[in-house]
Amino acid sequence: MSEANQFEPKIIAYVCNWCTYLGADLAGTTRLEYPANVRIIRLPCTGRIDFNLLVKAFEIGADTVLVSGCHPGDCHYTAGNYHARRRWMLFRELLDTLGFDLRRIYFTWISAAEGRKWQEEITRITEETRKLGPYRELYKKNGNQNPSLATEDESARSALECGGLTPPCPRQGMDLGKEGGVKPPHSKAPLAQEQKLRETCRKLLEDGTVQVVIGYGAGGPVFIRRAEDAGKLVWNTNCQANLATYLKRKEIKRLGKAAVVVKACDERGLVILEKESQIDRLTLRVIGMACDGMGQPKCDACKVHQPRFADEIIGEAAAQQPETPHATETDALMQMPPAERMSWWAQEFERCVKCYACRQVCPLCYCERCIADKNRPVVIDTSATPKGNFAWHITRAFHLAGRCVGCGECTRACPAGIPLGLLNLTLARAAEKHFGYQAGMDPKVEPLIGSYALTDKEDFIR
Amino acid sequence: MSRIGVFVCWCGENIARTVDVAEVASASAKIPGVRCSVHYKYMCSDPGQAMIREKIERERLDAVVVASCSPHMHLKTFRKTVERAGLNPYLVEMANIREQCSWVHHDRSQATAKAAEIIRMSVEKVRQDHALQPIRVPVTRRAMVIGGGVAGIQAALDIADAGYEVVMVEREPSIGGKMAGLSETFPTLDCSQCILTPRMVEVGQHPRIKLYSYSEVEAVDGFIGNFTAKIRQKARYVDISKCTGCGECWNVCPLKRNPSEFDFKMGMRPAIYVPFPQAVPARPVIDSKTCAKLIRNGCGLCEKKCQAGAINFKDTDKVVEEKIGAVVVATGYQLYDIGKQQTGKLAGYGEYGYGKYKDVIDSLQFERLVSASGPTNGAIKRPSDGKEPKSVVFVSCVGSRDNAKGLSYCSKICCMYTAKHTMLYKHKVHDGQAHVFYMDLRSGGKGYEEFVRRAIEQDGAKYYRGRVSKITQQNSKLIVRGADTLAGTPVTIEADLVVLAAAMRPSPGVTDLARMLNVGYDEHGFLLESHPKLRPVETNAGGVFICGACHSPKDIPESVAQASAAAAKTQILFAAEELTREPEIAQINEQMCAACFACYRTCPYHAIEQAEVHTPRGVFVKKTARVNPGLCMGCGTCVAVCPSKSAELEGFTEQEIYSMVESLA
Amino acid sequence: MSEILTKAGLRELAKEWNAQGKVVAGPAQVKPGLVLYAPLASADDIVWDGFVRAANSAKEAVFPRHELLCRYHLEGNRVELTNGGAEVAAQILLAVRPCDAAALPILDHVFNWDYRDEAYNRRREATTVVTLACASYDESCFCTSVGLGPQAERGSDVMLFDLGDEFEVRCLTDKGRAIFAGKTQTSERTAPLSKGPKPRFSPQHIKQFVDEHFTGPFWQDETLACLGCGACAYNCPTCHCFDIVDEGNSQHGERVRNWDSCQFAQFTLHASGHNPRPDQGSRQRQRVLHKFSIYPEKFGEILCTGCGNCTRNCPEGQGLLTLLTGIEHAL
Amino acid sequence: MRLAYYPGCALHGSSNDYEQSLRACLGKLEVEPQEIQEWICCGATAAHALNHKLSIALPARNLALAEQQGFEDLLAPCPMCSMQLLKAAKLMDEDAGLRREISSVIEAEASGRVKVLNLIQVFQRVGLDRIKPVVKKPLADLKPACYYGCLLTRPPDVVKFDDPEQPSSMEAIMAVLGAKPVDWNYRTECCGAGMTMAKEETVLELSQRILADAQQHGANCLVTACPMCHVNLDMKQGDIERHSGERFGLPVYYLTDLVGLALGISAEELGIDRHFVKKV
Repeated sequence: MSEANQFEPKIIAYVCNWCTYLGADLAGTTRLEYPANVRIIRLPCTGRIDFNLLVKAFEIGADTVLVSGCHPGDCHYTAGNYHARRRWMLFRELLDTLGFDLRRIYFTWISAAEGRKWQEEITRITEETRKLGPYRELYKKNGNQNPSLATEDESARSALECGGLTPPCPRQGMDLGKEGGVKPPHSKAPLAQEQKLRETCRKLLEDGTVQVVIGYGAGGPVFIRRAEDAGKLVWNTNCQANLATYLKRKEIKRLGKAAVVVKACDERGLVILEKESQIDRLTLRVIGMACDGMGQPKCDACKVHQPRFADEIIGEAAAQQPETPHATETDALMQMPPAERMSWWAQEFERCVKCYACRQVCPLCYCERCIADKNRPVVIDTSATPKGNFAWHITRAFHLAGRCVGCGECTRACPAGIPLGLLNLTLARAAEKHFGYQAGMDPKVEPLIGSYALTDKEDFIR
Repeated sequence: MSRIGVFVCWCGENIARTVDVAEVASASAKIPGVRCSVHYKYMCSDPGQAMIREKIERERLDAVVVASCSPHMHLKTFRKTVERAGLNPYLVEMANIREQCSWVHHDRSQATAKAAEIIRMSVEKVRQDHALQPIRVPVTRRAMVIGGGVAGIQAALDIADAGYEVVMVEREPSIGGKMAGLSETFPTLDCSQCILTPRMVEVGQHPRIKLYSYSEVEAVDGFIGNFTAKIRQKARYVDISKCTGCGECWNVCPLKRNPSEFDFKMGMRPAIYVPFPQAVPARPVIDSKTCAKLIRNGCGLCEKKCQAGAINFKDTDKVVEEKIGAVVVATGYQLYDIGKQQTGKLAGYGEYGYGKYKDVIDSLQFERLVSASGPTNGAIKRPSDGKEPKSVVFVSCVGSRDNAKGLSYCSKICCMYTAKHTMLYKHKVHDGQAHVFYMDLRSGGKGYEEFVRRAIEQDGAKYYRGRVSKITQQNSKLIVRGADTLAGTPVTIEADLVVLAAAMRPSPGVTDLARMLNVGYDEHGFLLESHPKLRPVETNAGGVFICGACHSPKDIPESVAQASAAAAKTQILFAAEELTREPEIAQINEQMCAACFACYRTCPYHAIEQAEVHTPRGVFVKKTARVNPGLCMGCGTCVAVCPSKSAELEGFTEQEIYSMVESLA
Repeated sequence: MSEILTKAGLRELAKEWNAQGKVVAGPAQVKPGLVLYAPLASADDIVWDGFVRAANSAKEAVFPRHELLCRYHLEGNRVELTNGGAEVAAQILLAVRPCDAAALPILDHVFNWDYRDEAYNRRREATTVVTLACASYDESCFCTSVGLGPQAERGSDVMLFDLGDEFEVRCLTDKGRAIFAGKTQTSERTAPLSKGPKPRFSPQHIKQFVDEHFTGPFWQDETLACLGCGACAYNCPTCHCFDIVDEGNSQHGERVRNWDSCQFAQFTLHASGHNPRPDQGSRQRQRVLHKFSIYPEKFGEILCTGCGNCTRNCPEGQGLLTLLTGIEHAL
Repeated sequence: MRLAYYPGCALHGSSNDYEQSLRACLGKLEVEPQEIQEWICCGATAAHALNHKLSIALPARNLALAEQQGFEDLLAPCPMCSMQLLKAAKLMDEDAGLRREISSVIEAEASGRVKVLNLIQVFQRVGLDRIKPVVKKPLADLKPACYYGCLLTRPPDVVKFDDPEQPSSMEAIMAVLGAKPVDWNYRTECCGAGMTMAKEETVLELSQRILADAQQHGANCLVTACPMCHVNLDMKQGDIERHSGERFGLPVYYLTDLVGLALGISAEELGIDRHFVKKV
């Protein structure tokens, strides 16, 4: 008897109330027997099934998760399953990048008439999960020197048991060429651009077009409120921060009508912010700076260098821009087998202390109350444990699905040097692959999440 | 909820056979917060329900879990039960240990263990449940019918006869729509106007129907039960309140030769005119584009002639507001534009010479030609020289079922009216010959197939299964070249008149109206029903119903039936002063909402509005999404797309769902 | 006269400690350009120089970011509590900076004044601090402004001074002597004195200013660039705010202690929705107030060792020093 | 105006009178058609029936050559050729993969930059308003029936030229020349060219219809822009008359002939004297 045979999988099924739940009922009324491993959670519609629920299911020890609803066209609420399908398409890509075992996540359409299909699917899923065995690899790093890791349930606080310090990832770990917190060397400032910038802002303040200019100073962001201070503005390769993020801050809003200095990548963020009604483009003054890159890793995923929608555009970006290396890194990551990939991320995330710098610097993280700070219910553990950290980074990344404009601030801000941008990049690439969608490139395009197409592909759904 | 009662049902042997109910009950008793946990043969039986009520009272239970069958089976039952014991009906959960446990497993120990877990999940959920009150929305019991064709007329009369007020809006100067212009109708060949005009008059005289003719809907705000419609009354230059419809004006009008819209340019009308004798309202309108007075301040004869002083050249458009509770859309159809090269996918049929050869006409023009009240008083005379055509070719599927140049769908009625045309023609021109080119004969319907057979067998219409490739003119003849695919030969017919059965398309501007009403429409512009089988006249916009050809090509009987259905739905909505709905719907935590409006974009029912929060003094605080309880259907898609979970779905709150999942840890 | 130990010797010694089951932690390169304090598989992994200081702080060794306090289990009306505190292995913090070492005695106050914190003290007692005096500093360093310096001994059990191929070893406590006993040779070589950065402000001025300027535009104006993340607090050797939460379901779970930061908007948010520190200005003020006024008043010590980690880790290049020099100028 | 000229087999063979006329006429309008070096078959004849890839590769090669030789516009006076070229261009525009494949086959890339023009479009390029003033001999007594044939306007989604069923662009040119084009039915009917070799009666019947309809609508000549049509209507007119027993005697001109005549070029220069049906 192999161990897999005694092992009783824990399977959690999120099903919609009108098709699959009734399908399961029908399996009952027609007495179709199937393994008793599945626990059914009834929701009104697949449209209601949030990705966090899948994560939570694994957190509480599910070996396999099933999501099932009405066949396309049959949704009781006409479109819920279409919305869900599109989200799943993207979410699977994220999980894949993180090294989740996709064989443990099932999506099916099961109608109220398909009691037989329900029986077959549950039997199949149970069998396949038995073969896979318990989901031990979840959030685990292998090759860990720490003895206290041996015991499964303790892994959560692994290194902490030996004194709170996180073990470093082994030297041979993937080298992302990140310059830690160290800023790239101060390049020769493009003076002409800087002069023009100062001039423009002085005018804006003088004629009272704006009350404050959000720009770059020698020691970081500055908020110029008097024309004579315009000289404090600088433009050089240290101007990495995405100042658009300040537009969301109450402290800044209080200062009155603002002008913001943006690079082309930051500007893409403004497009999203406007679509999501976070900024009023009529009152906001946008000063776009042509930019040839601020160095690695900030500009790894950069696609744009010349601002397009700004009120003022200063400078001309070089026509030829270097190819972005990020892609190759993701590819390298995707070369690894899933378990190894997860182990790699586990190692990275282990350094995460939940300082939320990634969230705070992101111009598109503007919720009044972040889901990570909610405690009824606790969707994301506040603890900086593998569980809590994975949950957070999955959520952060997916909330930016079809929104992230790749400004690279998250990676830049992380004190622990975690290449968070990779996750967003995965989703950005998925969006492009599946929907030819690029966030913030075209103001006319409908946001990716919240719209759907009948043609969205569903080869991963049975 | 800390005083929870668990009631495990045996369902006779159905559950008890495979699930050890006693063990499950005692296991459940150990769950924190569970005050009592009992099992009984039939929880749904009277004694079972009595037991639940009795426990609620004695143990002062504040929530109940019934572990028995599927909630789809008995949830309503047990909600009533606890309600009678004074507990809010939404504080009941059902643990489905029959359909999803005892009936599908045989291993007793496994089934028992699973049942226990299912109950624990339900306990955790009920612990988080909120007491909910049903939602009530006031209803303005007054309907607006858009479109005064046969469908609109039927709907309006049904609603009005049921005792509710109706506002009818018709774009043209008179109601009646396409049907008013038809000659006779298949399959009975009864005179179209004879059956329609009485209904039109009814509408015109009905005490509860307010008719806005020559008017268009400009905007519709609000939601189910509470719409406000802006209606533009186009300048008519005739004061209908004064006008007696005596007809002096259009008799004196010197500009008599303007192509008549009603006759599809087959006849002429003066600059001031009633579209047709039986028009409702039987009041004229002045065509501002042709009237000499309005163009260059000349003429003005009609004004001088009018005893009632009803002519008013200073007339302007007026916009009026109407409060209504439901909308019935019956905007009907128009014909595919055969002739000219059209924009987009539709290519037009230049090879048929429509618009080039006078004697190539479309089916509605032919209707006017054979109509007793038509420009020729029913005598079939061809447009070019007024001669009686001895040979007529009817071409069906012009624009229908043609992906290359036209529309993919079948217009459904052409086969029938073409057969009708051949008959009407034969009945009037006995020595004439009708030829029909068709793709397939679609004559499903009561007496339809027999009707077509009559056309072929009694009235000797010649049917060719094939398409027409080209129509040319030779002297005064039209040379129709086509194929007879059954005989496998090319066919050339020298015709005196060609009638093209053009495809049916939704009326112009219907998509704008649809957007106004938040009603969906397909690639062709036909309006979308909420469910193709079960909600055929409802739309996803609550309180908006559709009927007639604006939904898809259909014939008169179907349109009328659908109109009555829409009317019935409207009456159901109006049956109560308040609309009562299940409280398990979404709501937004407006304090937390970041106003990204992902939910607004996602909601399939447009139930979410972009709103603003103000202080009691009216100072703007912030933007927020807001759920309209009248429209929300409770799918919860908004919750899934809300990053901060400021959207919640009552009955399936985050707290409830996560508690269930975590109970499985 | 001094005690010395060759670098090779120290590496050997560290291996011994490992062999004895002691955990040896020290600065290790996590990835290019990023050095963090971390437990070391072998002393070879330690990085001695080429960086100013680790990006995190050594406090994690005694005050982990996440700590299990107890487990609970409910059944019916009975509640079972089991203590979570596992045995802690003896640990040696090797080559930490003086600004890390100095933080430990400062932290001792807060974890012992009214109630003796088991978890903290368990780790603290199991810890021996072997400090490596600083050979370099950068523009973020300001230890000298808070009364410390590159060679400050405060909080260290042993001080190491880099002499190139060998270390001068100064054992300051019995704990320290215990681990170096008999491992060092006597020598003539002693490390030269080094001054470190010149002072940037005076703590007295700061206290005076914050006490006098609780209100006023200063705080708002000077903290506009702050985005309210916890990067500064979480990498600060002295910040010690925490939050206690229960993780689990209604039947069983754990009570855990996690770091928290006064820079988070929710930190002081009341259930009512009212927030006494509604903006970043008041939160930054609180931070300075706590470090330079409240803590000194309560425990007689500044809650800052001038390590400059707050500046180095701030995404927007802010940090205490920016504010403090700002205050110095304001006066 | 400089543009690439793709004669195709016809204009170098049976219909070299067309080329003569074309060069003479266009020359007068300062249009210099430069023959593409090393042009090959357009793939119209056997290829498109037998081998789809080949039927794309052949025209693609010609397009590529034109591109290499630095042309932006390409005149293919034979509608068959221009349709083939346009079809290839269209298919490759729609399918990048196909473009890659074909490019590798023909060892040259047709990027789609070259624009293919038929004869009428060239005159439209020149501009009717610029032709009008230079008309020396208005063709006042001419009542031409403009014959487009089957390919000039078809398939519409490929050639995207004029109204596929009711074209009028040639009439517009005729009007400029002072002629009075007749309104007739068979503008775009098939002349039977496809059957020339296989079943000549068909050709004779179809062409007869065309001539007959032109005559009935009062035309005193036909004008065409297709070498094939010209062969059938002009060369075969005698046979047609014999076959149907009708008398037509309708001269059939190339579009360039009439433009040329109007511009004052002699019939000989235009090669009209080499036509079979002579002017009456």
